[in-house]
Amino acid sequence: MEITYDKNAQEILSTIKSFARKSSLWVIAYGTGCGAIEIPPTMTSRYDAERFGIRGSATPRQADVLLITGYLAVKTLKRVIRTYEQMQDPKYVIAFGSCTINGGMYWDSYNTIKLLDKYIPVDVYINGCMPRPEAVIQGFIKLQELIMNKKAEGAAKYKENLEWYRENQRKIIHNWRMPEYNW
Amino acid sequence: MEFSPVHYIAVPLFAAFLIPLVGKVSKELVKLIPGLVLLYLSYGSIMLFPKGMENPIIEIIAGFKPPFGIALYYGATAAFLVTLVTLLGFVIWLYSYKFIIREPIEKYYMLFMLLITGATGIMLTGDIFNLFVFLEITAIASYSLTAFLRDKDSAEAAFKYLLIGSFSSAFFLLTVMILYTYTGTLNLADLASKADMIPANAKGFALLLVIVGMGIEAEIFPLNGWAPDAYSQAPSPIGAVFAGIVVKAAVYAFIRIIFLFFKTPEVLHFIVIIGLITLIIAEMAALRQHQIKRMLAFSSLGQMGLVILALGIGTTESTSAALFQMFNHAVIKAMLFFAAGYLVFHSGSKLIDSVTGLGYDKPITSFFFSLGALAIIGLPPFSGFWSKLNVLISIASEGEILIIVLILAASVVEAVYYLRIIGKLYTRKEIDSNPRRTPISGLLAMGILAIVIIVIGIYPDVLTQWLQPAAENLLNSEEYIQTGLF
Amino acid sequence: MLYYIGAISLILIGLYAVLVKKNLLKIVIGLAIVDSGLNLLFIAIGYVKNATAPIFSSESLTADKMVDPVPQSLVLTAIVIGLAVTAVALGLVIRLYDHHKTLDINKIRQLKW
Amino acid sequence: MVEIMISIPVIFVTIFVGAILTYLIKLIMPKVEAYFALLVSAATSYMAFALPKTESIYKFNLGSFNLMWGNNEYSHLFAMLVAVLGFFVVLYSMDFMAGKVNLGFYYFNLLVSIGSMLGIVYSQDFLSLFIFWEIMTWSSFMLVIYAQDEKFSVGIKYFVFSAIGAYLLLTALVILYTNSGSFLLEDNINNFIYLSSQNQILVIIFLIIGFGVKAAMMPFHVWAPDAYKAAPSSFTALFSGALSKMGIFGIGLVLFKFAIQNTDYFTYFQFALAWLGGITALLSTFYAVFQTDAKKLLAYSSIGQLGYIIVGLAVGTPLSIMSALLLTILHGAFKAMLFMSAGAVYYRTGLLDMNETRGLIRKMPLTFLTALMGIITVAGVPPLGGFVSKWMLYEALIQSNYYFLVIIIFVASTAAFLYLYRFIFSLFLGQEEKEFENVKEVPIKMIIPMLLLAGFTLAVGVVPGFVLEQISKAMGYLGIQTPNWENSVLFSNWENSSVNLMSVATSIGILFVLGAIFLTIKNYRSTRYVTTKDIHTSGEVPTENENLTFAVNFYQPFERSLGSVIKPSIDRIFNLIGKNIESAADYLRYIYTGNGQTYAMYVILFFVVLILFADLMFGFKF
Amino acid sequence: MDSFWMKILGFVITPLVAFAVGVTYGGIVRKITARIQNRVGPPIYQNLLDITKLYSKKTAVNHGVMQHLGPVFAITASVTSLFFVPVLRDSSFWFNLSFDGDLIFLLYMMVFGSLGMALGAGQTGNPNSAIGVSRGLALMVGYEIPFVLSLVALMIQFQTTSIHGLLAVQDTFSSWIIFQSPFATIAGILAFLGMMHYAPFDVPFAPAEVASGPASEFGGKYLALMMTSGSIFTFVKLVLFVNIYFGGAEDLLTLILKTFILYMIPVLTGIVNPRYRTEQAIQFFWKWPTVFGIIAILIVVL
Repeated sequence: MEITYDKNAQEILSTIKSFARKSSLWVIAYGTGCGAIEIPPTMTSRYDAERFGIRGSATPRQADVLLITGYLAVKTLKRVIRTYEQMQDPKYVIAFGSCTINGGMYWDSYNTIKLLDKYIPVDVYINGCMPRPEAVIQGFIKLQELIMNKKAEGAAKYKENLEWYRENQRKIIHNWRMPEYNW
Repeated sequence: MEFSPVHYIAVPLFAAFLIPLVGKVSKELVKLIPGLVLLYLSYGSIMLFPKGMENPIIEIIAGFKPPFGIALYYGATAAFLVTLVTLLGFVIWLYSYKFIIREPIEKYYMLFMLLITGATGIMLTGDIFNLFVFLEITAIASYSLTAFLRDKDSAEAAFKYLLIGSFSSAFFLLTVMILYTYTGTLNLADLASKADMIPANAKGFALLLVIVGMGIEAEIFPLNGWAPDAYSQAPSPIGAVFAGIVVKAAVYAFIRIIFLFFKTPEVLHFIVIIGLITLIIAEMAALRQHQIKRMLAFSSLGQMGLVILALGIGTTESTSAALFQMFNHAVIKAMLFFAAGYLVFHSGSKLIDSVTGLGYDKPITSFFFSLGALAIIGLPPFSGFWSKLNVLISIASEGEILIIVLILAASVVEAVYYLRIIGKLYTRKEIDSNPRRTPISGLLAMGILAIVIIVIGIYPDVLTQWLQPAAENLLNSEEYIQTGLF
Repeated sequence: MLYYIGAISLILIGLYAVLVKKNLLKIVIGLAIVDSGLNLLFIAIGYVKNATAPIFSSESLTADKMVDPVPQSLVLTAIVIGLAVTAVALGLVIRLYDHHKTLDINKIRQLKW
Repeated sequence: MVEIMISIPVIFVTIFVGAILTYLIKLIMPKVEAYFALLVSAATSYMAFALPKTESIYKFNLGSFNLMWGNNEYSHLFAMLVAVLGFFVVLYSMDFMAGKVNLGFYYFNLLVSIGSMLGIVYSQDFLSLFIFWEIMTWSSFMLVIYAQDEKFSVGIKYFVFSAIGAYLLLTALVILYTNSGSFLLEDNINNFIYLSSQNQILVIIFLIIGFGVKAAMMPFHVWAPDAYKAAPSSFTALFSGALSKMGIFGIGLVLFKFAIQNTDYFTYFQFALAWLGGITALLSTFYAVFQTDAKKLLAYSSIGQLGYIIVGLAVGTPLSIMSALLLTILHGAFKAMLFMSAGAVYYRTGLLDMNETRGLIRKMPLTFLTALMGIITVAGVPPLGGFVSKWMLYEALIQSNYYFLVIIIFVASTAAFLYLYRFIFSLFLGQEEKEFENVKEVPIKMIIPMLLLAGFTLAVGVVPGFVLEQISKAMGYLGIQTPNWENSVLFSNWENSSVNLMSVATSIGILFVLGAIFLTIKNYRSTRYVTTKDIHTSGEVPTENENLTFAVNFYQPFERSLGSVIKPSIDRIFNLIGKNIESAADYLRYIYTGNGQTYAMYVILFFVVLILFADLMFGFKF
Repeated sequence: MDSFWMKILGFVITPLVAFAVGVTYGGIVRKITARIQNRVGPPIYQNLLDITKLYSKKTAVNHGVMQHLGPVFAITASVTSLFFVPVLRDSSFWFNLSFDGDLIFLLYMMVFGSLGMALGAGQTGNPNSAIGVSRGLALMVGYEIPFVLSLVALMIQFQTTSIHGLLAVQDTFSSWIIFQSPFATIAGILAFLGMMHYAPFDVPFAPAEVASGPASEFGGKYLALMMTSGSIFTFVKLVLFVNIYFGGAEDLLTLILKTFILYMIPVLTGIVNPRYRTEQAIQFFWKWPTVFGIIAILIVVL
């Protein structure tokens, strides 16, 4: 049964939703690389990310944002995928540092990934090696903007192109043993 | 032929002498004769029982009137006990019929008959020296039967029994001497009437002699060292005989003599205490026994302690309760010995541990054992409960709460060791199924006893109505003297 | 009086044998001695000085000239019983010796506790 | 016609003869015996219900004692409990016990124990009460040893404690008998004041301990956990639900018919008993928290609940007694439910160890529902029945002078949440394991009694009036003024303190339904069931055999914070006593040295001692 | 008829107000925390945003029916408790169902939700949830002792078991219970610290240790419902304590003032404290708070 709303009402509703989503970003920080060290200053008094509604969360079930803080080893990627898939829609990914863009200083390492977007859909990249808290907050604000403009559709992208992502993931993770993705 | 109390003594005695002769002819006949004798006696008992309950029957032997002649005194107590002995004897014979398969059968039955003679004689006789003679007959038959199995242990047990039994007879003979010296008579009634003639210190000495002499047979502590050995090493039916017949006769004689001559509060008090000590020590000793029959023996000692205790209270209620307890103990302990006999037989070992799992292999025998165990602990609705209840009530009316508590503490101990066996019986264990079955005669014997236990347990009035006159008869020395002397 | 002393000492000797001696045979002998002592004691009780046996052998004998007949008859019975007991005891001793190859009572203690 | 036939002897004949017939039928036609047992118990239960409450008196003589059986309001209350639970347990047993060995033996003892419980409550004299008491003891003992899962020493422990209790009872009865010359309750009650004061106290103490042993009162509770565990679950339901209530029955009788007559000491009895009950409740709750065996946990819980009941009886205000009696009935229901659900789990998985079982909720939803309602009732959370009794108990306690007892009871009841959650969590929640993949819901014959009892607890929680009516009648028999009660409103004695259960239930019901509808509409279509392996494990994918359940040492922090308070020291004391008695017995055995000469020496020594002390003992000199 | 509809209105409005107050308090707490930590902090309505967001999230998975019903239990319990607490004194509108505001009933009613939550948490199969539940229940035994001691002291002192009774007492003596029975109040307030689960007593939810404990598998609407229920519950507890110890309130403003001040006690304690270990937390309650409670009772009794 599909409930049809008035278009305006729908509009307003979705704006409210977007606003709520944007102003309440619960982050599950995946402290993979050196970038994780930048999270505490971002959260604490000096930069105080909480004023934007950004808050840490303990489990992926409650989180909105997956923060990949730095290089990703292949071994870790599997956990990242798992964590991402356990998060509830709508969900966003912020990739952190150059390592997630092109491998950074690990570009020729045998066991790190070069481009995170091949494996999970990234909504916002924050570049820098490593990015300072200001940059992190900038990235979050960017994400908020995207959410408000309904452009942060990473999850939808993932859903659509799941096979492609899976293929990429499988290519690099050899002992693939993952449960199905729960929508 | 009119049945008279003499038959109780004469018939089995005659049978005892007949058996070896018949043995030359037919073994089967040997087996049958005691049964017929006991059947006859049981029949006679039942016929005579109501009469004896009403008025004591005095049977004079060889024409001399008491106090000169030898008389049989068939009073209410004797009637009660003799009937018990004959009926139980019959059941024991039934059990022995298939159980005693080892030669020499004729000797077994001869001695068994002698035992019956002795036991009934003890209960019936009105003459103190005859009492001694019957005691000795019983004793000698018992020694021999204890050694019947001819193995190492039974000989040892028999020797101990003999050793202590000789003391008993010596002490009792001394008593007889003292009593005779001062009164010049041997008839119990006459003796009792002339008891005043005995000087106090001699009387006291006689009392001590009686306590030791009869105490050995009545299995009071610490004179009962022989009993566990004898009970456990004799063939199982003989264990039942000891528990059901011999000791009953001894206790009867003991208490009869005490009540006739020495019924003072101090003595009764002493008897109560010695009974209590016997009870407690026997139950405690039974707790850690490893052999099933030895444990039963200790339990038997304990039960007799309870009986002696109750007799020592010396009221009508307590005496009737004691008689009730005697009855129950005779029946239940006989059943336990019967069942234990086959349990030992089936498991091939005397140890308690070896009965493990027999409850599933030999269900009926085990059931009877369990029934007996529950009954002797005093659980309703079995007969043991009523006698224990009566004993307790009689003690409580004397206000001795502490004794009640101690008796019941001993009962808890008793419960523990009996349940241990029941538990072993019904513990699952892979055992080689024994093709040998408990024969029908054995089951029949146990079944009869089980029915008695349950019937009396559910409707004790069957028995209790007879206890009152029996107890009064035992207590009332005046009446004994008067009727005994005409 | 002498009789009494004799009888009682016999009893005590027998008791000593029974209680102290370790040899089964000696114990049995002790029992027999106790028995004899008891019998003697009983006879002594019934004894009347200068009396004869309680048999009406001649007219002149009266009851007070005879010893008391009852103890004698009783003792007769007691002797028989004692004999029987001794016989059984000896039989048992033989069997015990067969089984244990010893007559030491301290070593024949299979049944205990 | 039927009305005429229903009398107490007929009931007894039905059930006891029925028990024997069941045994025989098993021998002749196996598999029919369960139906026959059901028939017998149904007939008995029906008759117990239909039995007239006052006029059915049956007098007779046995063993020269006057005996009487009769029904009254107080008996009727307990008879109902026994009848209902008995029937349910037989029904439950039909499937639970199917295929076990010795079924004839099982049903025989089950029916005998039901019959003897009815006998206890219908007895109007102490002798038949005691006889039925002992029959109940041995029949339950047989069932305790029936399963043979545990060592036999469990059975012995049970029996020994029962025997101690029973013998104390017997002592008291005998003292009473010598006082009044009769075993009839009525005579004894009337003549009690003629007993000397010392004997009165003795009798009351003995009776209370005697009955208290069956009610698992501290410090005589040590048999209960093991015995409850060893018995088959079907019987344990009856054991804990009804059999232990016989102790409560007796204690109620003793307190309000006998002890109350001893005006000097009655308050002391109350005080001692109430504290005993309170400590029982507290300690057994703590023990229950640290059990790993589901049935043992329930057993300790049972002990604790019986502690509450004892407190309620002992405090002795109308409200507290009413709460105690209500709890008696309710405990029968909910403990039966819990034991039955534990039994159901055991039936399907063969496990009772709470470290092993887990995640059965989806396999056995109805069992879970029963267990859930059971624990809510035990915990005393509204809207189920447990709350009613707890509320009354607390009101009564606060209004009485037992200030610190209230605290103890409160703490015990809070701590009860711990073990209750542990119970339901370990059995039904947590990871779903592969080994339980093929587990199914238990058969309908086991479900029906559980659900009916669960419905009963709900009914008591919403409209307790139908039970309270019966209870207030029973209290009338005990001679206690009935507190105010209405069909679904509870009143305390203090002004304007009341709880309207109906509105509570309505509120909870409406909100719950609303909430459920809201969540379901919002979520139902979008939500998908996932296995319990699909959980947040820091990104790790658990393998199939990976143990993700937190069950071992569930309350370790709590244990740590309690320190050494909860070591089961009473057990050890009793073990020590038992051991010492045994070794004393062992030493005593050495009196019988086996040397004939020693025995001869004893004879002579005894004689010498007699001579030496003759003066002392018999009063004469040589 | 009028009063009936008023009652219905009361039923609807009370939870809404409670929710609003609870949520706002939550926001204020975050703000205060931030200010104390020298941060700017989120806006006051941040919690509302959070809850809205959570409601707008998808809830893709559940682990079974108990997880589904757990939040329902929670919301039922908190709203029912609210109905049975007299929010404002002498006001029929805010009176709701609180026939007597029976304390014992409330004590048990408040457990209902925790039990449901615990069951839901249990079914998820997450070990962290189970650990959290275990800790929470153990902690509950901890703080229940001083709390009950305090309540019993009051009940005995004033011969009533209902909140109305206590309110009436405070009316007649025209002084709050905190002045009449200070020890009981201290014990109660100390227990309140544990009850609110702020640091140092936030052991059940410790995010860094057990991943927010019981709630660790709850996301989306489940979590939203739980947070709603939590906000209402906070309000219930505050009102309850204000009623018991601080004389209740006659109008909403007083109520909000009093509850806010009361709320600041655990909050401020929490901000400046680290977390206890579970057994330390339990033992804390069994030391001084219990002593105070016992003193309170002794004073009453003697």
